[in-house]
Amino acid sequence: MTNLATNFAGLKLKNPVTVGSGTYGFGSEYKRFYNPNILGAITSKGMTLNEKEGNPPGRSIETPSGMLNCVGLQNPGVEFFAKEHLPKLKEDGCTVFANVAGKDVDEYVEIVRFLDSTEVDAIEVNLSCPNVAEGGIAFGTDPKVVEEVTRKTVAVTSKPIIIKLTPNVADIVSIAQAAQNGGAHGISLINTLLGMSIDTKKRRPVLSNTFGGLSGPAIKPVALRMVYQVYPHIDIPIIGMGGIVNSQDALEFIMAGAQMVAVGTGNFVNPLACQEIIEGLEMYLEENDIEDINQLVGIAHK
Amino acid sequence: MTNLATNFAGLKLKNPVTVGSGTYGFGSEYKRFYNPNILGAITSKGMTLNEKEGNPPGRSIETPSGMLNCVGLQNPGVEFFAKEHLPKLKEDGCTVFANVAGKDVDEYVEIVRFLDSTEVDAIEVNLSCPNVAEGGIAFGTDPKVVEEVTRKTVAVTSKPIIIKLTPNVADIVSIAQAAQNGGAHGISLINTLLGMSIDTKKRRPVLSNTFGGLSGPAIKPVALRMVYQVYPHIDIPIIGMGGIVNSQDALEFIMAGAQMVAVGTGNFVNPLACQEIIEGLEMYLEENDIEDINQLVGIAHK
Amino acid sequence: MLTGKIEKNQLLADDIFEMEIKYSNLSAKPGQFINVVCDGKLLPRPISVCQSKKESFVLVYKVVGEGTKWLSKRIKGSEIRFSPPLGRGFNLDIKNKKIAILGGGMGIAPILSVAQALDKADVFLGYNNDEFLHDKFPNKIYKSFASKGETVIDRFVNSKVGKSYDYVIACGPEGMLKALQQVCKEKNIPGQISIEQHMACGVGACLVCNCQTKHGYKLVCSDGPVFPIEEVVFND
Amino acid sequence: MLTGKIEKNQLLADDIFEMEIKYSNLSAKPGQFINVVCDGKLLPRPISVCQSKKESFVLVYKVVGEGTKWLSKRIKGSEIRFSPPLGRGFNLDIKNKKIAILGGGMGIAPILSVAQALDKADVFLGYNNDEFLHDKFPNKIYKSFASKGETVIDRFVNSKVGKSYDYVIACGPEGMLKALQQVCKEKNIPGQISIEQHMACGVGACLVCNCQTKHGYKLVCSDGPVFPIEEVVFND
Ligand SMILES: Cc1cc2nc3c(=O)[nH]c(=O)nc-3n(C[C@H](O)[C@H](O)[C@H](O)COP(=O)(O)OP(=O)(O)OC[C@H]3O[C@@H](n4cnc5c(N)ncnc54)[C@H](O)[C@@H]3O)c2cc1C
Ligand SMILES: Cc1cc2nc3c(=O)[nH]c(=O)nc-3n(C[C@H](O)[C@H](O)[C@H](O)COP(=O)(O)OP(=O)(O)OC[C@H]3O[C@@H](n4cnc5c(N)ncnc54)[C@H](O)[C@@H]3O)c2cc1C
Ligand SMILES: Cc1cc2nc3c(=O)[nH]c(=O)nc-3n(C[C@H](O)[C@H](O)[C@H](O)COP(=O)(O)O)c2cc1C
Ligand SMILES: Cc1cc2nc3c(=O)[nH]c(=O)nc-3n(C[C@H](O)[C@H](O)[C@H](O)COP(=O)(O)O)c2cc1C
Ligand code: FES
Ligand code: FES
Repeated sequence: MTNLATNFAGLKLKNPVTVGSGTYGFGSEYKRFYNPNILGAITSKGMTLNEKEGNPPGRSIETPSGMLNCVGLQNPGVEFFAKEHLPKLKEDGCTVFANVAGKDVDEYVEIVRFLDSTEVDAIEVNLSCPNVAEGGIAFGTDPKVVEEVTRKTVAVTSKPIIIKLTPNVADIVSIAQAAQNGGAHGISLINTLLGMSIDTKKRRPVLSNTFGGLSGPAIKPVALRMVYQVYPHIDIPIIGMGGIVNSQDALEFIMAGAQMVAVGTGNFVNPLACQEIIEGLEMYLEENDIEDINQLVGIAHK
Repeated sequence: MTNLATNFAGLKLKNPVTVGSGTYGFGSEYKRFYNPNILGAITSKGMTLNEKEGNPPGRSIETPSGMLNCVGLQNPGVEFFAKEHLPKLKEDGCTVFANVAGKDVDEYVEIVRFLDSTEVDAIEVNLSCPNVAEGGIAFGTDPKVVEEVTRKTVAVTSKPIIIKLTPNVADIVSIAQAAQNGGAHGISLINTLLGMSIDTKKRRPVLSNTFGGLSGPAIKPVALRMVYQVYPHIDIPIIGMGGIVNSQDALEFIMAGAQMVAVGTGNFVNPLACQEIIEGLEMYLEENDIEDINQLVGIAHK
Repeated sequence: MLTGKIEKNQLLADDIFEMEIKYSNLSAKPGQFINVVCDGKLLPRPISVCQSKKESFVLVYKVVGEGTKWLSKRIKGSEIRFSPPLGRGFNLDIKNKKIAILGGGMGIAPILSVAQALDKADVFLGYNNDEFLHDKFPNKIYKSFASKGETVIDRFVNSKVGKSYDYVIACGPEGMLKALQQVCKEKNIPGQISIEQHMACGVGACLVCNCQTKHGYKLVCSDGPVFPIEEVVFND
Repeated sequence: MLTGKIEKNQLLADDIFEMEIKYSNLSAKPGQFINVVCDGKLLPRPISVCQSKKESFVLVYKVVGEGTKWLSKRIKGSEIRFSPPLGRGFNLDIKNKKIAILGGGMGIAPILSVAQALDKADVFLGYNNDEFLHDKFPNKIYKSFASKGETVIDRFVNSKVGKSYDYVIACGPEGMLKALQQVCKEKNIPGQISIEQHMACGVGACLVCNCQTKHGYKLVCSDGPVFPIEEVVFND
């Protein structure tokens, strides 16, 4: 018998596979393909304190082996989530990571404080969304701010805090260390790279917000590099993501040092991606006579 | 009659198309496909003061819509270039941009001083190569250092200095401005993104240098975004590059604000890429009744 | 993803192909679409189910980019992968109405099955040049050709009969739907239109396919692609 | 890039295909390769020209990844794009030598044309399991099968005749070439081997395809792919 079960920041999960925030809604949309409770955890779409409308149409475009999006944090607000979505997810037996974003430190603290009284299993704090002028980019690029947000959010909850970082920085290691210093229980790497596309017929940017987040296989080499760079420098576990579409991709991230992996754009490429990745990891363990997937974490460093 | 001719940093060029340093050797390799003098300019491979061996085998791997390389600045040294390659290029009627890299500020200055006495038309100073521990990444991520290197190299030559920046930074605008403040005559955007790949069979990094530079269509959205971001904030012209494989791609960069475009990985995808891009731009102008390509530079901002 | 075998993939008109895929009981409702996997492209392509039969279904698509070009090169017998039917189709529970069904260009594909279900309705087909699918409609048909200077909206408005319709169903390019919306607003005619937007997940999870409506943003993939004609807010 | 039409694309053995491409006067020298464009993949794939005829040429390739898989699905009549012949082939100006030509696995493809030019040479073919191309060699042939526990090097070394060769030409997996190099070093036999490395430009411009030699790094695409056997330094 092989073991896919993993321990992430004190949580016992049936496997190390979750989804990228914002790519899986609140879970119900993928029910027609498989039961989301097969996942190690479900990560919710990014939520703010109050409902947010997001950006006007023109929110996405395909790029070579990737896509750009500027959804702009459209969400129903964290209270609505707690009332409408969370109970259903828990009923289905899902482990739930709530992804949150704030326009300032206070909003982060307030959302996390609110979620502390709910049934979510962990809180993923998005310091990286590049779409919203008030929040996003600024938070995740300054180690001091990262440490501050981490410290203040950790202080108001007994739930694990996972800090999700932006890759749009020169030195990801120092940012990850700042999160650890602030008391984070885990790190998510990476959010989208900031990109854009131009419509040469209209001679205008394609996206309504001009810029958008680049995701998908195109960014996998960058994401993997960041996980590999950060792994030896922190003691808290990493959720690796960026371009994972199959179990080989997931293995690369695990070998680079990811304790868990998240599938984002991969769900759009293949709605069964998560299920097939879980099966693929199981098969890999069996074929290679490895008892426990945790033996592979960071093995590429050895 | 349409006009592809352009003025770049005081140089009159027959068209705005050059090649990405390191992807075109010293020009002779592509002679079997077309005469390199059709290009607006040829950009040489990156050169150091003395010959450099580069990294051991395992220098590249394909990635989704991109490739990683860790050539590690293998080159015969700038003197050899001036003696062996440059005369041939000039004989063929090529405009030549010499791309250079140093391990410290002094080496940059020394190379540029040396090249000042040669027939090169401009010098592209690479502050971005991520492969070599001593040089590369550090230079291009700190505005102060960028300004210093620029100022010191500009001081020792009467030739235009083009500063080539790394995209592996949080704020590309401030770096570009630093180059302009230092007296640069142009900016090249972008060099490769730092990435990696893992061989899941060997459970080891694929590249001999662990990390490598990601290039090709995968990075186009990031490159385009940086050109678009920088354009309104500087007065010196930009060479845009990153994933250009056809004339549509080139047009996107021009519309974002690039005065010239460079084709790097595109040459590997299609050895005739540069030629086809020049023809494609010409056709675009004709079909759209545009007299001068320079009318399109930055038009997406309007 | 589901897998079917291509039974037919033939040129209907300029760059427009008809593909029949063998697959039992897809059971797509008129107006629903499927997400078709195109090799070499990351995201699947949304294509309306033009005809849903017991043992097969039909797509009609135009080659506009690399994904649809790839589709057009598939030969009989090769496999093709696609999602189950997605989106909300047309609401056909329209009683006692004099209905006009309008299709412009590729918008003719999604309305064929609607027209077959509502065979009393009149159908207005707007072609660019070459006609296609017209022989499949059991309805009374009015054709127009942009190449001859007449749009389907011109035809609809100019037709004497036009005056007596009290319900429209339409699919076509944005300009056509916008013009139709204007006409319907003036004449106070209700109806349903099917619209397009770039998609990723196709199931309402990623929120990239929003459109502006009178009641805020809605998702084309899961709230639509069919919306009440009066609800959609088009760009100027 | 050049364009040719596929005349034949058939399975030879397990996952190994032979593709004949109609194209006049490619004129590849034995040991040269072409860069083949594979749709959906960024970089072209280097494949040795197995046979270069007047009106066509032949590639023999193994499906190992997505590029070669795509190749294997091309049907007769479809077009294929490729570079002119690249690299330095074998130097066949070897007089008065008793030559052994060794091919292991896919390494059998590049040596066929060498063996045809040097038909006095003996040929050692190392298969995994199924044999292929063996019937095209005009030479005396010694076969070995890894599935039966004998490598081509075993066969070469164990063959009584082996002792009398004074020149080798070889292509095959790194392990085989390394073993052969050891044997040749001991017996002081010179020769040429063809090696592989991941490539990008294929013409010596990008410097990604280096290999370690006694005289420093060389480029497999333009200095090779054929090198003197004593020159290449293999990894431990
Ligand atoms: C609900 C719905 C139903 C459709 N039904 C049909 C149909 O029956 N027949 C038909 O010919 N076309 C239909 N389309 C349009 C079809 O999806 C696009 O033509 C197709 O995606 C183009 O893909 P491509 O790779 O050839 O083009 P590219 O332009 O290369 O595609 C690039 C990206 O843009 C997206 N895209 C491009 N055009 C459109 C578009 N108009 N709508 C949505 N996404 C687009 C693609 O899906 C892809 O992600 C429908 C679109 C939607 C949203
Ligand atoms: C000079 C030369 C001659 C060759 N001749 C033949 C031949 O006659 N028949 C044959 O079957 N194979 C030959 N190969 C190997 C062939 O190039 C690879 O099998 C092929 O590129 C694999 O592509 P893929 O997309 O199927 O695999 P993938 O593994 O998906 O390819 C990924 C990337 O790695 C590169 N790559 C993978 N394996 C190799 C390899 N062994 N050598 C170089 N690049 C590789 C690919 O080109 C591509 O860029 C030769 C290689 C070289 C360098
Ligand atoms: C449509 C879309 C919406 C996203 N929304 C969020 C979000 O709300 N919060 C967040 O932290 N990340 C968000 N992301 C980023 C993903 O969770 C993930 O970090 C990123 O896409 C890289 O992974 P991938 O390549 O597997 O998609 C979004 C990504 C996409 C494509
Ligand atoms: C194989 C290879 C070698 C390169 N060598 C250099 C170099 O020596 N100096 C430099 O400034 N950039 C170098 N680059 C970066 C390219 O010039 C270019 O900035 C980058 O690849 C992005 O463009 P592309 O996507 O068109 O390749 C190299 C790129 C590649 C792929
Ligand atoms: S395409 Fe994802 S929500 Fe519509
Ligand atoms: S592949 Fe570019 S130098 Fe060999």
